[in-house]
Amino acid sequence: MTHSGGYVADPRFRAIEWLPWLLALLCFFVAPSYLPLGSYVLTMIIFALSLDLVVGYAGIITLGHSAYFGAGAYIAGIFAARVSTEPLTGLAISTVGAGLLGLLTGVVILRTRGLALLMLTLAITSLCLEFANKATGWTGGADGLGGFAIQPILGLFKFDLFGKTAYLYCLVFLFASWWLVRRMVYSPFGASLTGIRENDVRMNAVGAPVYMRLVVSYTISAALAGLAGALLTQTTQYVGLKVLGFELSGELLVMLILGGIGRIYGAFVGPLVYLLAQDYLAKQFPEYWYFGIGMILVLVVMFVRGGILGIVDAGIAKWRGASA
Amino acid sequence: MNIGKAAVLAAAIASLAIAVNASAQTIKVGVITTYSGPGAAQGDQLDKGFKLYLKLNADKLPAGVKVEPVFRDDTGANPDAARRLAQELIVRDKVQFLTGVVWTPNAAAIAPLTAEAKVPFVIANAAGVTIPLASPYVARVSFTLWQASYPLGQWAAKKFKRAYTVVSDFAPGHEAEEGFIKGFKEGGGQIIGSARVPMTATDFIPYMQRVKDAKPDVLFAFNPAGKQATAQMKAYADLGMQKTGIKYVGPGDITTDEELQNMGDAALGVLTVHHYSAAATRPANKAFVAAYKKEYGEKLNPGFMAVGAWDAMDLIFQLIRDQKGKIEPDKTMELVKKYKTANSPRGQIVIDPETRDVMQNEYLREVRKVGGALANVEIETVGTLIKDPWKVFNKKK
Amino acid sequence: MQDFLSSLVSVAFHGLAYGMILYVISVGLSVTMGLMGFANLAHGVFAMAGGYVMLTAINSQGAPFPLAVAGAFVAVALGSMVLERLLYARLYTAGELEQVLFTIGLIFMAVAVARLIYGALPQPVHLPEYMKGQLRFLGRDFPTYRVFLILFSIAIAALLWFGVERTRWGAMVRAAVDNRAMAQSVGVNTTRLFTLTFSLGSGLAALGGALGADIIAIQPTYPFEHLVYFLIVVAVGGLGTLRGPFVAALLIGVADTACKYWIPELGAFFIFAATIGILLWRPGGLYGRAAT
Amino acid sequence: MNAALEVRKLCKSFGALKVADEIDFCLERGARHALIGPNGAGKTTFINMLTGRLRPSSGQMLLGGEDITELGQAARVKRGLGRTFQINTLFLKLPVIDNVALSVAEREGVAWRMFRAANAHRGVIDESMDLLQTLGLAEDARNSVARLPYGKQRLVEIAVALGLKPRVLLLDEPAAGVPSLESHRILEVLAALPGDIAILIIEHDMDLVFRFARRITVLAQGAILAEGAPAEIAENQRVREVYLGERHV
Repeated sequence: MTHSGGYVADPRFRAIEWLPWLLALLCFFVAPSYLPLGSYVLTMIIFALSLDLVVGYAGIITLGHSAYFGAGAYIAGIFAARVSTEPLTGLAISTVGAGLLGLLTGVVILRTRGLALLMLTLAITSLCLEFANKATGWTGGADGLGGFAIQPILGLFKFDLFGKTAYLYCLVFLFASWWLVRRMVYSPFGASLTGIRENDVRMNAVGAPVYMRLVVSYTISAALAGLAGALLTQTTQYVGLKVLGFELSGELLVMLILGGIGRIYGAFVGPLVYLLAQDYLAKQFPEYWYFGIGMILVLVVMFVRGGILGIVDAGIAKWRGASA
Repeated sequence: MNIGKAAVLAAAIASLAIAVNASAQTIKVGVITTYSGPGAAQGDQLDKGFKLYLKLNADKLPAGVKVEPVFRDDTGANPDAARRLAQELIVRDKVQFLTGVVWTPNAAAIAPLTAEAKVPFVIANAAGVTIPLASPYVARVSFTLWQASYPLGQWAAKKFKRAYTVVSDFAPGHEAEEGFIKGFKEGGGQIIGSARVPMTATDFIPYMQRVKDAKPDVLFAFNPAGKQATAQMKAYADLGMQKTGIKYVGPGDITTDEELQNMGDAALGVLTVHHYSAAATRPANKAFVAAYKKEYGEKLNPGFMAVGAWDAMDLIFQLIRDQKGKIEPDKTMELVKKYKTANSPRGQIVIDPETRDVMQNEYLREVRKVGGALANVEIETVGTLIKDPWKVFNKKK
Repeated sequence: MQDFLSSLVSVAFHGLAYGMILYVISVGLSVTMGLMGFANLAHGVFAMAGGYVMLTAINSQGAPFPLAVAGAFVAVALGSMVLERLLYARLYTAGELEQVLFTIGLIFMAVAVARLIYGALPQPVHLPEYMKGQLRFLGRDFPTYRVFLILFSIAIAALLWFGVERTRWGAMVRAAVDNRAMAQSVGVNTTRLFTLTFSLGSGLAALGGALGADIIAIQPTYPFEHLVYFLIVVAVGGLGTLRGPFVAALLIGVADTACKYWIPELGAFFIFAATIGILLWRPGGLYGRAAT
Repeated sequence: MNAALEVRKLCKSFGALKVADEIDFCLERGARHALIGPNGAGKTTFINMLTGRLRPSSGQMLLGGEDITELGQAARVKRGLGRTFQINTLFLKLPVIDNVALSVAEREGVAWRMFRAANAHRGVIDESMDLLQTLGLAEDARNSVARLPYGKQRLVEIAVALGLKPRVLLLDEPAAGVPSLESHRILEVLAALPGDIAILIIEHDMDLVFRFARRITVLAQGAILAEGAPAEIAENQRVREVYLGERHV
């Protein structure tokens, strides 16, 4: 159940992998008043999936993935404000744009490793933030960019106040992203990323173009992050500077580790648990919810390495061991 | 066992029924403010203002009607989160009013939503000039930066020749700068330099050194109330700019009543124009300040944000009373345009029926020592029931 | 020309003051990251704690300024020693990701606790009279407090240099940074060394936070807001050296100040661009051992 | 032209330290060639230059007659140059078969494929399995490398290199760290390697060297001290002085 890919891993779908989709649809009918939060969770899951690809599989530790999320979000916003409010075109352009930014920056920074790489990613997203802050003519600066109304999808489905359309819109694109990521994880390409994470010296020695492969995976991941960002813009019809802050990258990394990295579904469980906990705690204790979240993080690190799915796996293994 | 279960179930159903019954007369008010992140200090002011009003005025509603506030944390200038919270408040909590909001971008992101959902939105702080134009369901009881800066510019031009402006780099900062410059230039003054400081800045010394070296007669400053205002004031003092004869002026945000004591004697003599001072001697204000101190401690002064929250809640209560607890959005907005009170802690305020923005008096104040503590002492009323000048100028065009 | 020269002097002066504060806060982080390989993002928590301890001592206990500063150092150093033994020590062998997650968790908790105790407002700083006002030399006024800051920080840097280069403890630290297994095999008690070094690093951060409270306001979100700058100092300077963060902090302090003075519209652009440039040029930092 | 790998006047210095001093060297096709020398003689540096991990200060390297001096690591591997490491450099957490399959996939040029499942690449998997079979690792195929004893891990190291179907194979101390009881197993494997691969082995275990190699080159202080058949080397007085004398009593 770890979905680590590779040549002996069976890529066929297990029954349980349909569960998230069933739950997501169930949510749509059972908890209609939670759909705005739901759309946000779905968006963050896409973002977390993109991060899992680079952090969990390729082993690139980054605190700057918000650069691409933010790029997608702002491209979608600027496109809607200046060119057209047609959603699918905007989404496509944002995804490609963020991917290009990923390619450009990846080419520059992926030659480094460790702390230097971490700081470079951080500096890049901070630089993007400064840029968006200063280019007020295009981005609205600290005031954010809004005042556009996204057209109905395909001219048919209007974005409604209750967030039904937005929710399904996000769900469809999450499904597509998940399908893509899952395929990649189980492919030879995915296996080679795992190889690079485990031992890049060896990958070089078997003739793998390690750097190029990292750049490609980084680009794909950036494009996915851009997609998530664009979805956020279109469903909230507003973009603010926070989408580019490194705090968002940090938060996302926290969500991903909380769920479990390098296992696809960690990117599902992490954001869901984190955002629900935040939603609940922020309402019960608006001033102090940070404490609860912090506590959860510390406990997870202290007692359950491998995140929530790590616990689940350990539990299952124990249970099987006991019954066998 | 079974009987026990049944009893529990029955009790549960009964309590549910009571809850449903009670909610029939409960009007939910969604309050969006900032409890965490760098802007928590500002959000705290709003929170205290709302809670104080609710506590003291619960009996001023029609019989059987209750107001239930639903507080939400937008974590700072975070428009997409704010918008989502507003959306949730509307669809999940079914609030009939929205209020609060410290930050202009957040209010700007929420406003279009209120037009779609027809939920009246009373802005308690966010001051960006254009927000009320974004939706017919927005009203504002706080202020705009033009309201203070433009008259300040006119007034300053009578005393000083050369001015330098240093403002925070976001919409309210730009508006304050434009308002002051327009007023100052119309009065014949000259602007010798302007700087915009990022909102994340903590150290103002480099910017202020530059001002000092340029030797203006007067320095116009604006920061979002809070630590930046203090930091800039400190830089002014550390560099000894008082001695070199550079006068420090700005809208009231730079010497807010809650922050003032942190600024120290550096603030003495600073001139500001604003609609509210905790030191004002109107009876309504004296009562308000006394209640505030009783609730939150003797050391704590209410600032203009607490007053904004207080007045926002007062407007909402008035609207509830006028409709006897049955809220209809369109009628509500008609009633909003008729709102006026003389009992605000800041004196009389009126909602401008044209723009749904507040009209209020602006006072020139000087920071002086009153009974050992610093205070914004009102020395002159520079304008009575001023409309937002920006909207006046931009209508003429 | 006269004007330009004098503005050059003030930029250098203010940049120096800001840089020195950054140095005192960050040097501990550089050493712990170099020595223990621990990605301690929560370093700013100790700086904030130092600030709070000092301000509480002054504002509510009426302690004299020097005593309050010393108290901040001691209290935080002791506190961090407990934290290191109870929590950090258990994660030395964990992966970087776990360390990041753990320290972010610590930041969250510290932010909430600070807010609970002190509220959201930045704490007022009341300096003693003799620290206020301006000193006049070279025909210009300089704020007294900043003059003191610079001198004091330089003294600390010198003391640290002496400690690391000339004492037994320093020799052990250098040995352990170079090769931990080797140091252990020649009888260095690395556990105790780590604890002491960690608490010294945290104590220094507290000192920086306390002394710098007038420049970098003490409020609950402090550990988040300034983390990037601490990390930049460490990464640009290079891990596990004393000279690296010193030069990096000065560079950042002066460059940042110059940027604000002459081209304020650039904002923080320059700092980040410079960081990217330096790290691409020398991934190990200015004085880090060459990365392979 | 019968050389699989040829090196001309190869030099490398780190500062003032010369670790390779005008090395001229030739590896015949199908050679069984050993490179020996005392610690610090520059053997591993030499290998690292051959594989492209280190750039030489000057000199020239030819692989099958083609100049590879300016080529990167990956390009040399593509042209048939494989290596093993002195210290295991494997994917410890991955199954044994994935270690080999990753290398086979690179050679087959399928490693860029993103959509077809790795599991569906039967050719890659079968070939990896065959390799493991030959090396007697078949039953460990699905275990992670970390769980194997060190001796077997050394074999995996060789299997990974063989997955590249190299024309030239550089073995950096294949028996290093292996208990002497198990080193015969390594020798068996080496002896059974296809005859058309040119093999250069660096080894300290003289027993293994003399049983395996048909030709020996002795390196000392970055320069070639002697070269010849095992018997000649064993007789060479200078070699005995600087090297064999100390060890091979």
